[in-house]
Amino acid sequence: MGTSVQDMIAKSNDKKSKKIIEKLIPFLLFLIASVSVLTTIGIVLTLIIETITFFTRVPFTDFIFGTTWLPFSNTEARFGIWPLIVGTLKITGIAIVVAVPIGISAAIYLSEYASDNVRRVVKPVLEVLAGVPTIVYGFFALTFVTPVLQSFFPEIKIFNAISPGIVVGIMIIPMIASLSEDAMSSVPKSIRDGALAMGSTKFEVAWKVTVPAALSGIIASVVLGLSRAIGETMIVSLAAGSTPKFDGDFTGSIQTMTAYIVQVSKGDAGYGTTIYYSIYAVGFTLFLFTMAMNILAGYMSKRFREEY
Amino acid sequence: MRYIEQEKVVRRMNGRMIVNRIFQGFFMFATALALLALVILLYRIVSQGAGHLSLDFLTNFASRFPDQAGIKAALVGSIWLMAVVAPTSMILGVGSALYLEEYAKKGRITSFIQMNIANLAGVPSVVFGLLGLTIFVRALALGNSILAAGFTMSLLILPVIIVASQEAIRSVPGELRDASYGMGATKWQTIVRIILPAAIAGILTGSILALSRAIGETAPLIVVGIPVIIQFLPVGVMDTFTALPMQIYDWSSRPQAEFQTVAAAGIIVLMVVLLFMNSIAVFIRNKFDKSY
Amino acid sequence: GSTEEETATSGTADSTSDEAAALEGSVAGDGSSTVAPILEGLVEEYAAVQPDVQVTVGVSGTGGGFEKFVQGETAFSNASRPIKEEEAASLEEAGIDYTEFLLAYDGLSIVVNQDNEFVEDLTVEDLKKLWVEDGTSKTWADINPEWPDEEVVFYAPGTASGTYDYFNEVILEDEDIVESATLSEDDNTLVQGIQGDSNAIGFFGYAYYVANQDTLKVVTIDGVEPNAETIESGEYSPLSRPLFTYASNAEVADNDAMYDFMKFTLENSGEMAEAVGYVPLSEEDYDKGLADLEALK
Amino acid sequence: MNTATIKTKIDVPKITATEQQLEKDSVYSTRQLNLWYGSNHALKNIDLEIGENEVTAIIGPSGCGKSTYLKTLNRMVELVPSVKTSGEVQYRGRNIFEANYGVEELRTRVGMVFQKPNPFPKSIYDNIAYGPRIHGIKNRKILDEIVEKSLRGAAIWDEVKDRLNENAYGISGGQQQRVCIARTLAIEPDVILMDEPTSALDPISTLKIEELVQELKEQYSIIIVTHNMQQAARISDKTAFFLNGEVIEYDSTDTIFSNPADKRTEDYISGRFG
Amino acid sequence: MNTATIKTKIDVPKITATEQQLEKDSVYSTRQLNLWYGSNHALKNIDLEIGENEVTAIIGPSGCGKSTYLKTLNRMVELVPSVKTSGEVQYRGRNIFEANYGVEELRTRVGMVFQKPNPFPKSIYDNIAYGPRIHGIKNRKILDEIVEKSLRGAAIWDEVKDRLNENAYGISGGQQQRVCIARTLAIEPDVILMDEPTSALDPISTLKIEELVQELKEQYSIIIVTHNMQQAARISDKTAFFLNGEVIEYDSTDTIFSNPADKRTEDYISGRFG
Ligand SMILES: Nc1ncnc2c1ncn2[C@@H]1O[C@H](COP(=O)(O)OP(=O)(O)OP(=O)(O)O)[C@@H](O)[C@H]1O
Ligand SMILES: Nc1ncnc2c1ncn2[C@@H]1O[C@H](COP(=O)(O)OP(=O)(O)OP(=O)(O)O)[C@@H](O)[C@H]1O
Ligand SMILES: [Mg+2]
Ligand SMILES: [Mg+2]
Ligand SMILES: O=P([O-])([O-])[O-]
Repeated sequence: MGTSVQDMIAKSNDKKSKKIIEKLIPFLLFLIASVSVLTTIGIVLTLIIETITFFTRVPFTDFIFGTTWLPFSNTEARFGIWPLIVGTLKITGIAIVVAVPIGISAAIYLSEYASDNVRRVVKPVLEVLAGVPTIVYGFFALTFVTPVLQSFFPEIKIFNAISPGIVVGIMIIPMIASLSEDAMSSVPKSIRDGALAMGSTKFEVAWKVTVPAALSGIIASVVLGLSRAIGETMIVSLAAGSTPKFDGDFTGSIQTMTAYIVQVSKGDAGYGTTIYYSIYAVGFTLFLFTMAMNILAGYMSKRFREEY
Repeated sequence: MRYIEQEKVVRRMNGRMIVNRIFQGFFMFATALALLALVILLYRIVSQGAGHLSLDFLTNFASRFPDQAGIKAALVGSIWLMAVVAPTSMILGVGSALYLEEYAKKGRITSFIQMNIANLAGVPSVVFGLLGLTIFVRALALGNSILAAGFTMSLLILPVIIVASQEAIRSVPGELRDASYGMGATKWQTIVRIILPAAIAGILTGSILALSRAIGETAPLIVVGIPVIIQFLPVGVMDTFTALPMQIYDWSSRPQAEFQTVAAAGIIVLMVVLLFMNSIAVFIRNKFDKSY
Repeated sequence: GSTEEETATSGTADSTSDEAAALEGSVAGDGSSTVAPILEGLVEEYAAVQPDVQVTVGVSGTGGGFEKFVQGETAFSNASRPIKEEEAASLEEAGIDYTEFLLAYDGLSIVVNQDNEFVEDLTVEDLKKLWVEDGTSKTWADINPEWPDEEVVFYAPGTASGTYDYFNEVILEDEDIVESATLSEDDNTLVQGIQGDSNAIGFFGYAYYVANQDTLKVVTIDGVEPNAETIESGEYSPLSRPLFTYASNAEVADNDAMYDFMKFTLENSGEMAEAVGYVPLSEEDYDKGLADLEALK
Repeated sequence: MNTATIKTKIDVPKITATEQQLEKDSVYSTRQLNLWYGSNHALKNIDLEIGENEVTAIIGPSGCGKSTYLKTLNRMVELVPSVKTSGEVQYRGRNIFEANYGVEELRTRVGMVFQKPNPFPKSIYDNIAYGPRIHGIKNRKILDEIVEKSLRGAAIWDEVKDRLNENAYGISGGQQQRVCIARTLAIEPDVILMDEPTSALDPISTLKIEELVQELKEQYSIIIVTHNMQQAARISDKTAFFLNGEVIEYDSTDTIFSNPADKRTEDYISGRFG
Repeated sequence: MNTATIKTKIDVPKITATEQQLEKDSVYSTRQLNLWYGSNHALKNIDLEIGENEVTAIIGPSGCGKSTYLKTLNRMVELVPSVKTSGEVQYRGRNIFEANYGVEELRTRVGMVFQKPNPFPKSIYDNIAYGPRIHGIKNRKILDEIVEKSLRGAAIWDEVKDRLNENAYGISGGQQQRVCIARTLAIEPDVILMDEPTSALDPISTLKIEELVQELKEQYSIIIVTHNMQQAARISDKTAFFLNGEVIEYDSTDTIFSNPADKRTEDYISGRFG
């Protein structure tokens, strides 16, 4: 072979086109990456602009202090957001009561007790649970959980807060379990070994070492679970009813922020009416709630990462 | 003096072991409970809907007669939807991930984008529906077409795909990058020839899981205004359509008990589609399992 | 299957649907959920006749449907009440000429839970007492002291619906509906709600009652039970009413598919109305509609 | 230095009379110990007697089984699911593989210090108090005493006494390692196992730990794994040389380093491999 | 052995005439090179001349800047965003920090072999063909020739010639490392940088690589970082001793190992620290 590879390289290198590509690509990719930012801006602007229109028709103070949500009234429509918030909180509260103990227990079991084989089976199954579409959960709540509950507690109505609350809880179990498990299994093995080498039982290791070390990660998972529960739509649309109520009753029909948006979207109001704008105001409130949760969760898990 | 008395230690040991056992049992029970929920859910739906499953169910349009109701329009509609969502979300997702992992300087802008993505992932899907309604359906006048719904869904799952792709790209060992640069390769050559091939399994796995979320999402479709009474198949992306979860929602909210059965059958179809997509993901994950 | 009679019912048979060359095109409609069962059936049957015509029918309620009609998003709009003046004005403003077609009669049915053993009949006054918001919580005993002192649970169609408007007009008389009522555009939600709650009362189109008569109990109003005769004759008063669809003239003229589908609708809606539980019009009324349609072509 | 005070303060752990003493002065006796990780035969027919109040060093090239052997002595090795063993390890005359031998109990008698300092992500105080607490000691005053005694015992009291409530990750690696040693001392063990306790530390911290080991051996039996031959020579009384899972030579440290019997020991010590 | 054939088959890379040759026989000359990772001053006033067709070894304790220096020579160190440099590194008479100096070009002239074998997760063939391909060589026949020549040059042709299409991760670590060397040879570099190329390998593979280095130096200039002093003594012509980012001593390998000028060099070589 006569010519050297370096000579061939020197000849064949089309440096100009290479340079242009190298310059162009980062710019293109930057544009693509900005789509996610634009999406956020789009969401915020959409919500804000339509919400402002809403507030030109309904006083801001009525909205945030009002305890009556009566958008369809003939005489005097009232838009006090609290009944929808209360409905949302009822669902979220029940969901958390169901999901936190089970989710965290499952996380402890998986990270501290389960053998690799068990983990290898259980984790994908939990993933399946996490992948079940919420419409399916909604159907399950309406056609199974509610009738079962009614057979024990006849005072429970067909549309109520308990059944969808429980099912939303079931829905977020995998999320809490897997995020908590991540937090716990990222506690270095050496720390766990240190505790075991002092004669600790597995429970002592879990309870006195792993859980405290992973605590902020665990809290972050719960907060994210909260955020998911607040934003959950189909389960409540199907099974919780559509009666915005400002009270403490869990057995009867309620309405959440998400379910109201769906109700109106299904056709209760035409474009341009106050009711139409009200879904943006509700959507914006919902957005603020979940955003606060997400930021809190991000903060918690960051704290946790710094610890060791 | 000695503080730790061995006899006491031995005596307490039994109690500690029992506490350990009890809690182990409790944790196991809780885990089993979560799994049990899944089993009940699946059993319920299969036992309710299996009877309605037949070839006709797949090839019929929806009908006001429960026994003739089929899922054809919704199934085909969902496939159309995926045909829009998959390329859109993957180009955007992988592109963003490449930018963030390979090009962006670690600084305020990057961490802002990163934080933004994390927050976007937590925005409820119904809010994405409002975005789609305002921007795609109304402002861009796409109506309730496949394209409008597809773009909405793409944005919805974008954060998931970005994060999965970032993780896949990040898990490509730095040594491979170094080796490529060390041979005089440019950045883009390194990305195309080394990084993407090595990360592709992770990217695909993450993307398929994200797509299977998109296929089951209902709320954005409702808000965007997808109809259900549809007796035809779409032929282009600007056509109206209906999708599996919409059809299931419609059936499950009908009062006649027979339609509950139809809804359950629809759910089985949806779950089979999801199972199929997940098995592809698992297959890819196993097939491309890298040995570096 | 109701396609056989249509040649008989249609007076002007210059192009009957089943013999015509296969049409292509799309037609979009929206509107009343009361009318929806008729349209749903018609769309299903029509797809067998003209498989290449894409008909979509949304169910946004009468008012919601008109909103879209005004926006030009739909070619026809179903309604369970006559168009309101404001709506007509908006349409004029938007430059949309339209024609009203009568499709069938409905008897707005008041229903209670099947386990309810005491409510058999209510007067219009009773209805008013029950449904108008007066700041108190309502119990059955408020209506009749012999009835249990239990709180009544209300289910009603959403305010964008023609059913609500009609109920508002004849019963509420523009006063507020009870605050505790579950309002839903989705009549199925109402049916489910009433089925699941022994103290429930609600109302919706006669068809929804017929479809669920095994699991619901209908209440007579001033002694009259809603059925085909009482509704058509007007004896079931004041709750019987006509159902319409409003078609865009321009669409009928320019869009063959629209014309054909409308024709199919008028030819078959009587039979379909009966099948889904409404009361058909007389033949003359349908012929008049078809004549109106021809005039637009 | 405060080493003098330490010696007087820490009591020599007494072996309870019920414990049978098969071999005088021998804490551990290992007999025909074999260990497999799955199919990987990591320890082969190990026979070793570990003396009381001595420092026994284990040396050998990477992967020869040093850590594995050490972790067998407190049965930590069983945390790897695929592990199988045969043979006997007697601790104070009783075979630790016996069916009803409680590992937790064994591990409270046999402390362990790891290669990388691994304090719990808690305050220094809570790190030391961890052991006593799980053994049921709740009295704050007693705990305070134990913490001080243990930290003194690990020669780190003066450096941390004013920051007992700070997180243990806030101090240097060498200090962390001594906190880990103190944590072990707090449950007053009989034997202390150390797996390359200085390999992650700087020379000065290393020196401190080495001095500490010298002091501790007056009260504890210490087994230390090290890859640093100078260290083995400096601090141990006996040295075992491992190679490919076998004990090639086990003798007094002086003999091993000045006059090894086996050619391979000599090769390793003179740096010809490893 | 097939070493004879290799020598005749590989062409000596010609230095193009346009390149100015400031210092005879010196490939690299480093002048007052300083490098910071953020505020960490990792290289301090380095002055070194690297000779042509020689093996230059760089030794020193962990963290002293050996790898950093090596990665400066092909500007790989710039992949760390926080890096700042001052001073000059002349390669073949031209300062590589010059504004319009193309790094890609530099790196095609200066090959690099890393501590851990890092083949691409592709076939052996594609690994070797990677360099030529990214530089535009597509002709399959030429590629075949290059692959064979490079694998022969790295003394691994006979071991892999029947499995060129298998994944490079299917062969042993030592073989992988030689494939990586072959991959570098495929673009016929002028200089080869090696960063502890044998530290992840078993003794026999190490030996093979050491032999290979001896052969390669006939045609390439080699700079090798190693923590194994025996290795440096065995294979290098010159040795630089780094400590805390400074060059303490740079001399012929014989001198460094038999008669070092600096006390610290002597201490390090005799194993007193590091
Ligand atoms: N958890 C494990 N699973 C499987 N094999 C293991 C495990 N730990 C160690 N081994 C294997 O057992 C053998 C002995 O390992 P060990 O860690 O005891 O060596 P070592 O002498 O401590 O080495 P080093 O000096 O590197 O710490 C090695 O071949 C190692 O690969
Ligand atoms: N990517 C980096 N970012 C920041 N600091 C670094 C980076 N790489 C190395 N350093 C620092 O630069 C100094 C020199 O590191 P370098 O890797 O060159 O040492 P070395 O001599 O190669 O050590 P070793 O023998 O462990 O490989 C060290 O203090 C190290 O912590
Ligand atoms: Mg070890
Ligand atoms: Mg290095
Ligand atoms: O849906 P409506 O018929 O009540 O308008």
